[in-house]
Amino acid sequence: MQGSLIDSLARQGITRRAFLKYCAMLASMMALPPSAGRAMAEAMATARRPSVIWLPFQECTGCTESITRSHSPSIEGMIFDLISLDYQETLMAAAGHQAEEALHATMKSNHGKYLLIVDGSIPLGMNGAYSCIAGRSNVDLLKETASGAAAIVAMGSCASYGGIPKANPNPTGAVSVSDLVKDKPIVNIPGCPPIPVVMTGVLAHYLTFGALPELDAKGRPKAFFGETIHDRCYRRPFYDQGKFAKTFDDEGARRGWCLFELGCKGPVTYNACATVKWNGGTSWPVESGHGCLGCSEPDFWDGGSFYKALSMPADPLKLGGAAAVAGAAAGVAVSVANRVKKGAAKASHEKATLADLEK
Amino acid sequence: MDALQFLTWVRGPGLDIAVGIFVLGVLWRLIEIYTLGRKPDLAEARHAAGASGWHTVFRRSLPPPGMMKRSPVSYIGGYIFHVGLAIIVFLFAPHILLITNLTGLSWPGLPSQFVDLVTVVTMAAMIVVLVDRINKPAKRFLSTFEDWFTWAVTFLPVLTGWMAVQHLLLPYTLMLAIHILTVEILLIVLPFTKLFHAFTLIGSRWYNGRVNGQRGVPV
Amino acid sequence: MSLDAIPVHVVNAGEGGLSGNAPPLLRELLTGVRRLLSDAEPSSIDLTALPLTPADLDWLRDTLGQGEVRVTLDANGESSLDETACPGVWWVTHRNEQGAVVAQFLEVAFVPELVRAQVEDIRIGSAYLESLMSENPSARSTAPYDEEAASCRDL
Amino acid sequence: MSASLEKGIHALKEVIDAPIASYFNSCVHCGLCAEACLFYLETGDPKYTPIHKLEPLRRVYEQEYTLLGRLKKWTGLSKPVTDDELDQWQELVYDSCTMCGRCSLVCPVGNDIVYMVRKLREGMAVSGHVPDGIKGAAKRTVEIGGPMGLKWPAVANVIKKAEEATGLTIPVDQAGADYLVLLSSMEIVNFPEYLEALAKIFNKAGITFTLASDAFEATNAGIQIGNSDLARVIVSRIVDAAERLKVNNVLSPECGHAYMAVRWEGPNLIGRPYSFKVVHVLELLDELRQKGVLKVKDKFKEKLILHDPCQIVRRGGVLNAPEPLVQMVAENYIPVADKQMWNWCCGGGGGASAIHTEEAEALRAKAFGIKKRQIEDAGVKTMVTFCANCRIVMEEAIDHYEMDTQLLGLTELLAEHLED
Repeated sequence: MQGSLIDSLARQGITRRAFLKYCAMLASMMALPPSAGRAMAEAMATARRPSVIWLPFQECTGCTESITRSHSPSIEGMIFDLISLDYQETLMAAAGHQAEEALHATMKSNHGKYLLIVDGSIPLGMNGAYSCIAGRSNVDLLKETASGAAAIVAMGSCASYGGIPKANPNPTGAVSVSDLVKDKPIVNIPGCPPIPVVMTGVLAHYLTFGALPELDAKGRPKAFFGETIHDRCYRRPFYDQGKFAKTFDDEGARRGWCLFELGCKGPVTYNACATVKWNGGTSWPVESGHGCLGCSEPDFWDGGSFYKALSMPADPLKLGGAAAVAGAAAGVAVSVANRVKKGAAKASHEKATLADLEK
Repeated sequence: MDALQFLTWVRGPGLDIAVGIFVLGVLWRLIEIYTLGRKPDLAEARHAAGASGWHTVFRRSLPPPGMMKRSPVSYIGGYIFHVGLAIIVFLFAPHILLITNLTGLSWPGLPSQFVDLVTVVTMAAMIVVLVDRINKPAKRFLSTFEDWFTWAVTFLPVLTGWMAVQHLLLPYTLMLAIHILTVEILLIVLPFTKLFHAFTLIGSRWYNGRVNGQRGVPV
Repeated sequence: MSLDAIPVHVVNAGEGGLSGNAPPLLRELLTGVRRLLSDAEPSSIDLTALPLTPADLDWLRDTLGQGEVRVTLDANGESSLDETACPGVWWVTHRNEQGAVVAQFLEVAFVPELVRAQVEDIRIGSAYLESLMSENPSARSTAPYDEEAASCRDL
Repeated sequence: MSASLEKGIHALKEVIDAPIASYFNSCVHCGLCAEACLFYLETGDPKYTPIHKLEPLRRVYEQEYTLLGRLKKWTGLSKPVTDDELDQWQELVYDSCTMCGRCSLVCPVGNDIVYMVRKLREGMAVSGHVPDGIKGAAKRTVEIGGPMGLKWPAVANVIKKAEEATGLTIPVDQAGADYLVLLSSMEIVNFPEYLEALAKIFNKAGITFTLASDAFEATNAGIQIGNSDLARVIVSRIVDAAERLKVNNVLSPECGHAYMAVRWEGPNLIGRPYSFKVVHVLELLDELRQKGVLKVKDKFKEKLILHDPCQIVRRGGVLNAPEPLVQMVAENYIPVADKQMWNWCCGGGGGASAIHTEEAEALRAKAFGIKKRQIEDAGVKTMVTFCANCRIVMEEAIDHYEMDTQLLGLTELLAEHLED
């Protein structure tokens, strides 16, 4: 399905003006200057649509659903059409050998130019036997496809950091894309699932400027993952005033106070949920009364209970009892030894005489 | 090991170990010290008002006449950072939260901006007292490695705590983890260094007051 | 119980006072307007990207005042493009389907870019006009951008 | 059987107790005890910081009575106390410490430093590290009867002269008297007027008293050296005499450490409470004053200040008796800033005055600086006190600085102005 985006958009009933408005909003959200908005509009409208390969590995299709917005098609969904999604098992009509051929055809024809989107973690256990497509392990498939990719987008926490499959005890030996592929530019879009607009923002940026956006230390686009949820949270004033909800339905919770005490991981999680929100700006976890789980951070699943406050120690008095007994025992042992020594010294006391004063 | 795992370890097993060693150390040392015993004083006591162990335990917190003039830095600096530490630990909202989680006791805290100010003043006082320890001949002469070490072990938690709250230098996750780590070091070190004066001070002042009170001198 | 049932009175930290970042914008607008007059070059300021508190925005809105033209654009949520008291300076506010403000700009131009009809849209509009004039009713499409019709075409 | 390091350590192991353990664990090295010690203040030498004087005792405590200390000793981290270290410390524990106790009142964590100096001296004594002066005094007291080697005939002669001067009889070995009067050698030799004053006052007050031919000496060099065995021998003489003569009270004379020895350390030395009371002459005079028995016919005119001897006032607890007595007999008594339990030491107590090495005397002269300033600030020509040793030490220092300050004993002053 070739041809420029603007033709297909028009057929979807999206006017050029609507598209321009969307680009302006996207540029503003990515903290790009307004002029970039217009540049994005031109670039995306006329750009030859890059070929994209979507490789699903150990994933739950949550990311696909979140990105393709299957429940409410909108501009973002259309933008997603902007790319010629040549291989996406869930969405493509073809299956079996036909699908494989489409994949290899795309890889051959667009070698070095296509964008590879990886969804899900890659199991290394039993040398990759945990997850295979057409008899070939994910590891091989990834390596082969990555070699010809211009850039790789790790979609969701699984692809970015290993996510839930990698959680303790990690039976399948799951790893993230960046653990395997070292020689290609990789952008991680963590989140379980990730925020749709982040995906389209990265694609728009890639199309307009032909490069991946600026990334942070963990390979995430700074425009969306530069700040912690806590710093952007609308309940932050309550945190500063020490107003905390104690239980999920107490007076504090009803008043919309801070959920710090209920285990919110906002302070340690970098993501854009607090500003961009979910489901088309309807709400986001904290606004709906539940603490942030920190799903865009590595190994969030093993970061301690979701309902234990960050500054709260897990169970510091666990060793307390044993320590008290051991301490008392050590103390008593030394005191007995001291008494014996002092008693012996007193017993062997020789009455001092004047002679004892002379050397 | 990234910041969140480090924080989880420090909050979890790290703190368990630290609190364990702290409890073990305190009990061991208290028993080791106070079971050495004391011979009763057979001399006939002189009864004078205000001359008893417990009076001294509280009175000795005030500067004796004329001493404030001789070394104001020790006294004023000392009061400020001790009171400051108390305010930070017991009247700062997240700390009260911590204590409530452990003991169930809860009380209102001070506004966090005020505690921030107190923290800065406390750190300033500690630095002044450190400089005094370097400059004053008697103090410097007495100082061993333990004095500089215990100063650092007490100063770091305050600094890192303040930096965590102010989001300075390092991301909050890492700084909070470092803060908790420095607190753990303080807990582990306390019973085995001069910081144990926090506990033995009561005993020492009581003995001093008792011995002199027997002779009718309200020290 | 819907979300807005929660009696939340959000005390935004910056609500109290002005952050002082608004006044310098007037100077930037002035240079923009001069450039518009001298070399007919439009420009715009992205307000959401600037650290402006709600109080700043209100101050700005009161200062710039109300012009004669108010444009409402219904495309993917409502947008309003109002002329301020200073002709050529337009206050553009975009909202999404839920009505939440997603972007705000101060555009210095003869006419805001979005108000101008776009060439592609006009071309599609002309096709629609032709269909109106054709005889048989079935060929007449009901609207230039018929949502349902579009979605049934192949993706 | 000579002194040795082992005996010294052994003695320390006997005396280390819970207070000492608590003190060493509380010390935060804040240096405030130095700010209260006249030897540090006048010399500015940090080695005179009181807590530093206890370093050997601290190491013995740590190595013998704490688990970590034992480990440190076995691993060589903590060096055991050596003989020449004790030798080095002799100057700190004796020459530059009069056991005046001011540091104990000032320590913010409540360490009773003078209590620990007293214990450390137990170890110093039997390890042979005691200044010769005090050693000689102890030898003479144990063998002959008093630090100056006085025997009873010398005392009898002073009694005879006192009887001639006052025309009153001074009973000796009189059973059943109210008070057994003790004298310090200093008074017998330098201030015999003290006995006459006592005779007059007792006569006026109608109190029966006696001396004991076998227990006339109040001082206790054993306490000054810091050897409890010798101190027990010395103080037992007084206890036996008092119990033999069945007196109700023993009167401790105008001498500092004598009061500490008899009143406060005595019972603990002999291991049982006394069957009689011990009263300091000032306490008795104050009692008589309150009863109105003690009246003066005229008053001492010139300006004077009062020196409160440390062992009697700060450490002995005779806090409030002296001042009213002085106010009764002196026209314009000027109270000094640091008085009663906050007074400054004369620099010679705790046996220090018996050390006649050059350095010790120079040190004492320097330490007197603080007392000199008190006198000069008050602008007085006369100072009254009630400890013979203080008077001797300060008179020497006054000559050293060529000051024209006159020193008076409070009891004699009262006697001179007593109503006939």
